Amino acid sequence: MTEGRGYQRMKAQSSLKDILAVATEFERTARDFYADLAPKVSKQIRYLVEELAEEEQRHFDLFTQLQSRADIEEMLQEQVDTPASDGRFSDCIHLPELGDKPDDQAVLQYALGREHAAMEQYHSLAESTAPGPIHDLFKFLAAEETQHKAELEKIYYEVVHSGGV
Amino acid sequence: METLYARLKEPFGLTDWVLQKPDLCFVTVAREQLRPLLLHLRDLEGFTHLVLLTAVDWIEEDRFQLTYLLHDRAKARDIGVRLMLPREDASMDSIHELWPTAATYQRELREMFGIDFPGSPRVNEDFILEGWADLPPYRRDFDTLQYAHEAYAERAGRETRDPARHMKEQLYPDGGQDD
Amino acid sequence: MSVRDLLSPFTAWKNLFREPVSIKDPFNRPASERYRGFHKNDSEKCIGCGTCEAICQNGAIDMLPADGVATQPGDSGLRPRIDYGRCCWCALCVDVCMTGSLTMSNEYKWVEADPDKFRFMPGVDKKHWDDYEDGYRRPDGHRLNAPERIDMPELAPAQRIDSFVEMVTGYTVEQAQLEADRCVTCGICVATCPTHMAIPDYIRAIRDGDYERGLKLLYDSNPFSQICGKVCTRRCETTCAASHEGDPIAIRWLKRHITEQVPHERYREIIGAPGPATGRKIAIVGAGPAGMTAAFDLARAGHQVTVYESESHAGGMTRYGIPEYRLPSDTIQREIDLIVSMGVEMHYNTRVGTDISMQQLQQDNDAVILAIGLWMGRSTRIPGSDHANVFKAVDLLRRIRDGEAIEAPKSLVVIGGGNVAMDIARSMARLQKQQHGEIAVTLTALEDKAHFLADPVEIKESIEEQIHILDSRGPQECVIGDQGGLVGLRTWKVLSIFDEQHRFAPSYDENDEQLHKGEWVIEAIGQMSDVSLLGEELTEQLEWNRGRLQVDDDGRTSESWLWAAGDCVKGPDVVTAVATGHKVAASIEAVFAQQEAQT
Amino acid sequence: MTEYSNRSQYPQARADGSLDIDLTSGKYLKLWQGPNHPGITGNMSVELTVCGDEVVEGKTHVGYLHRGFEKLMERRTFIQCFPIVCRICVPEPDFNEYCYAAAVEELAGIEVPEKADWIRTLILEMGRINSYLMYLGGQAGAFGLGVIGQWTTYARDLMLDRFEELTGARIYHMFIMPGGVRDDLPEGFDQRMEETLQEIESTLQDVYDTMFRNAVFKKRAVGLGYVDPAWVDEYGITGPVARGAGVAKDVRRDQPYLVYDRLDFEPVIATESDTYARADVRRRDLLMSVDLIRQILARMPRQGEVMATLPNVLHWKIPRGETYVRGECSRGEYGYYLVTDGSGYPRRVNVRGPSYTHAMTLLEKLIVNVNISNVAGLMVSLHTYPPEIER
Repeated sequence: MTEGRGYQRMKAQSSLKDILAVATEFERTARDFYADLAPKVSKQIRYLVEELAEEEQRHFDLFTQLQSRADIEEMLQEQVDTPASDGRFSDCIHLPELGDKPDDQAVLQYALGREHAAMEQYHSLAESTAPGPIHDLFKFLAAEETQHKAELEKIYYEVVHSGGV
Repeated sequence: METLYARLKEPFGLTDWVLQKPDLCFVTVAREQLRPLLLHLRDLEGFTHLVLLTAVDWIEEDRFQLTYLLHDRAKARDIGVRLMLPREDASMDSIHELWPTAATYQRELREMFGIDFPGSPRVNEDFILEGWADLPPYRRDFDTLQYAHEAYAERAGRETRDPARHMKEQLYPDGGQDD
Repeated sequence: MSVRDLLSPFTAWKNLFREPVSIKDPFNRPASERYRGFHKNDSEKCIGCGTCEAICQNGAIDMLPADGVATQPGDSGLRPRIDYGRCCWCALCVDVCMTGSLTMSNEYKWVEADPDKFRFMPGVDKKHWDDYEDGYRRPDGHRLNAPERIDMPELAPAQRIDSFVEMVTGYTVEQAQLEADRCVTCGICVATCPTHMAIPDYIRAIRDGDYERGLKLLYDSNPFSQICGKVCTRRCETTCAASHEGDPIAIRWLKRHITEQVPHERYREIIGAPGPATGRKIAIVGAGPAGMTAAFDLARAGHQVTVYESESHAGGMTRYGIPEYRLPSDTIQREIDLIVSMGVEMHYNTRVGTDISMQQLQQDNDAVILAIGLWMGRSTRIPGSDHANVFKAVDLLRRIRDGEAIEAPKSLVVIGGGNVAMDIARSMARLQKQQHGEIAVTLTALEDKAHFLADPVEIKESIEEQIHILDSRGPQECVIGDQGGLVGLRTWKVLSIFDEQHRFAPSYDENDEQLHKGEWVIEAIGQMSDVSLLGEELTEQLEWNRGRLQVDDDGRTSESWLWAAGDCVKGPDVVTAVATGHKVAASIEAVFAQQEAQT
Repeated sequence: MTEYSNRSQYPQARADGSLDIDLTSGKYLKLWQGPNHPGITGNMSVELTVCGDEVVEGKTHVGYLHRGFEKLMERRTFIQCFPIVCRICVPEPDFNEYCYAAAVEELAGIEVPEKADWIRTLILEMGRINSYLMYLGGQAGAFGLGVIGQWTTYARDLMLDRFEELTGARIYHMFIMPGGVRDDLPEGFDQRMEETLQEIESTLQDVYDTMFRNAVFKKRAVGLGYVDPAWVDEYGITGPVARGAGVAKDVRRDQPYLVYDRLDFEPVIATESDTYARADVRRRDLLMSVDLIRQILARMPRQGEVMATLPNVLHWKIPRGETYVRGECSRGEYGYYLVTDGSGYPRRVNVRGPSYTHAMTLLEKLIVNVNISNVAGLMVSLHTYPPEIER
């Protein structure tokens, strides 16, 4: 993951707002990546890339809003209890190179890999911080990515695995 | 039973022998042989008890079947004697002199099937029905359901739906295909 | 006359000192445990099949919509209403009830001034006896209809395993009659059948021995009746009333029976000749069930229909995706010949997009139907899956059906738990048996056995044919040996595949790793359409819906001249393809009629 | 016959043997007995021609309860006929259920489980007891002994309780169906049945003391309605009427059906052949049924099915054929003549009830020269149920 250095950077941050700012930036980058990709893929599967872009946009918006909230600590307390499934979906951790004309499966694998990496990173960041608001924020971010990944896995199963005659 | 049939087959011209069970058989006899056969069975073979006399309407074959069921108590066996009559103006010889009770059966057959038994006591008197003007009701062409519709009023508020048709109306009203 | 006769009667006086025998409180005397009193109906369990109404010799039962009960597949939404002015409490309705929802309480007293109150819907109109424990219910083992279906005669595993001869041999007339007798004629299945076949009616035709009427009913809604009689996914049977307390009626086999009883040369006369020519022209891309159904309908309406098929034979996936032992080629050919005989022009070995363009079809015709199926197999894309000995099931099945001599490996692994996986596993097992005398096929699926996508019958038959089925295995790698040959498939144990919301969320146990030996790995997972024939321009013009061509309720795409049907729109499933074929034909007819009206 | 030797000189016989009855002569009167329910004989009427208080001629009229069952059955599937047949005979409906089921089973080739045969026999004997209890009350009542009817009704009610717990209904049981019976005996049935049987025996002793050893009853019943044994075949007489005339006719013994060949009993007979003798035959037959029920419960198998597997009853067709099935009911020979034609419906059903001969030709014969006050007693002594005449 090219963003790897970004996570290191994030670990060094100390304020909730700063961390959120870095996370928000990641989401923006991802959104732009998908937005750029969309017109390049066949129209048949463009929905997928567009949905991914929308999802990243949603995260971007969510994090942006959080940054501006005064009650962010209380807010986090409520959210971090969400249990995060950390199961691994093996098909998707092998990241393909996304060529110029990726198909739906390749896009999904790429996105799943990205979400998985993000999820794991937030998890380990959470584990390496002491209990407190920062720890909670990482757990919150991990939960968000996990949920997103779960949605993608469902799509992946439908597209790739189901449908035997 | 088989020996009885073997003995009587020729003299009485019996046909369509069916051994329904070890103690019950059916035979068909021609009209002119009926009385001699019944007398023979009653007086010489021990079939002294007239169990019943009734009719079956084989409307598709355009004939009535009369069934005279006789019982031989000593040998604990029964014989059903069938007699086929043309349906049109059906009429048969009475046997009330052989068994007085036959008069009641014949009176009922006259009323319910329209089969006449000239000479049978009170054969034309109303038996079960009173003032009946319709077809004899036990004939197959008398439609009881239609009669009930005409004679009795339906209770108001009754209606029903066919499941398949109802599902079509609800789920695919335009007869549309797939899901 | 003795003195005793004068005195003896006076013994009656002893009763003066006897406790009265009458019941002191007759209004609260409970009836016996199995008393047949007012009905109860478990409305949740009831499916509104109306068998109670059918058996009621008093005509006391009406089937009517009930508040709070929705019509849905498998439930007519109707509930029995009983007129106690007619009911004789014989309980035949309880005895015959297909779900066991209808019972009786032991309540026998109920006083009302309004006689209409004695007509109500048990279980829907609440009554105080609804929660009574006692009352008549069908005793154990007391059945008025046979719960078990008549077994379909088929070749034993040992007889069939080394050949592609059709394994199912078909019902005899006696067997079919017995099975047809099990049908209660409720018709709940009709709504579930994608093409809404007149199921109870054609089963009645079997009972009546009127096979020609049966055949007419079949072809009124399904020109693939012979094929569906053998390989239909029979969703109808999942909603069969008989399935609630026994086996569903073998609807598919009964359909097959009808098609087998009518001499083939009689078919066309029974089905009827096409109508007069209209001069309209329609091109259909793909000669599978959807395309040929549309062709059948449109040709019979008098239109000039041309079908373009890239393969050498028609039938689509029914021919190239289903093994011969399930669906013999001559069955398919008869079906196709019948459709072609309605005046359909066939162009085989013609690939649209290469041999003729979509634009050309648009120009030459009044309408074009795309019925291109799902011919491309998906790959897991795990490491090693690009090895030369990793195959896609659909490709292999097609090669086998095409008569290509395939050299079967001594051992192989199949990935997938659907019907295609079973088909390829069983086909390869037959080839192995023929060529090596031994079978070594391992089938791995992500799903556990309870969630296999394949038909349970297919799974049972696969096991009979020595297919080694492993459930809950997640493929990790196609392992390549030192010599560059394929060694097998490495999998992890799947701990769970769905989360509590039944969403796909697999979790693995990485410690439970297995290597399944195989010289080949065959991937039989999802399939997709090859839409490249549309060309970039048309692809861009068309609207899409989650990877599939977007069509409206009538199967029409966003381009007014183009319709799409079959697996590429909705599926994969033969009978659904037939249904969508009918739908687009009807839509095209409607458009033509509209155009006529305007001119 | 001394009682009636003093009979009126009217009407005089004509040369051809017919009676010369001139209603305008003032010597004769037409009198209708019925069609109100004249006790236990049901809804029938007897058109009496009387001279003084003596009947010179009687004609039976039926049809007040005609529902056309035989015809109705032709419109009903074989299973749908099952619930309606019981209605042909209210006090003893089970013979209809049994005869119909047995006829259908015979023509359809259905083997009934053995245990079902035992339960069927049990039910038929229970029904016989009920029918006799009703009869005894009616017979006594016809001669003014009203209290007997109260006692027998009580005893019958106890048996109805047993019917209710076994069959789920008190009067129309709808329990014997083609294929077997609906259900097994309930828990503890034997014990409760034994208590009921003892109560019935006790009641019967009271009935014996107050009815059969009663000068009034004897005075009126002895010699009334004498049936010559020679008439038995001529008039199709069966059951207690025949047995009262010394003819040991009992289908249970003559042509054993169900499990009667595995029970120990001898037909009950009397030789006096009058109303008293017939009443006594029935009383003793009732006690025999009590004994038979004890035998059945002691000997019947307790394991096994009670119902055969039926074809799907909604589409049940029976090949063309005909048969007759009979049983010995409390009044005599009960039988079903069933004709099938290969369809899902009976072609013809003919119900042969004993009353058909007893209440028509026989009653019309016996009623002549009887005192009007004894007409009801005579009718009851033939134990007739009109619904099985008109069906």
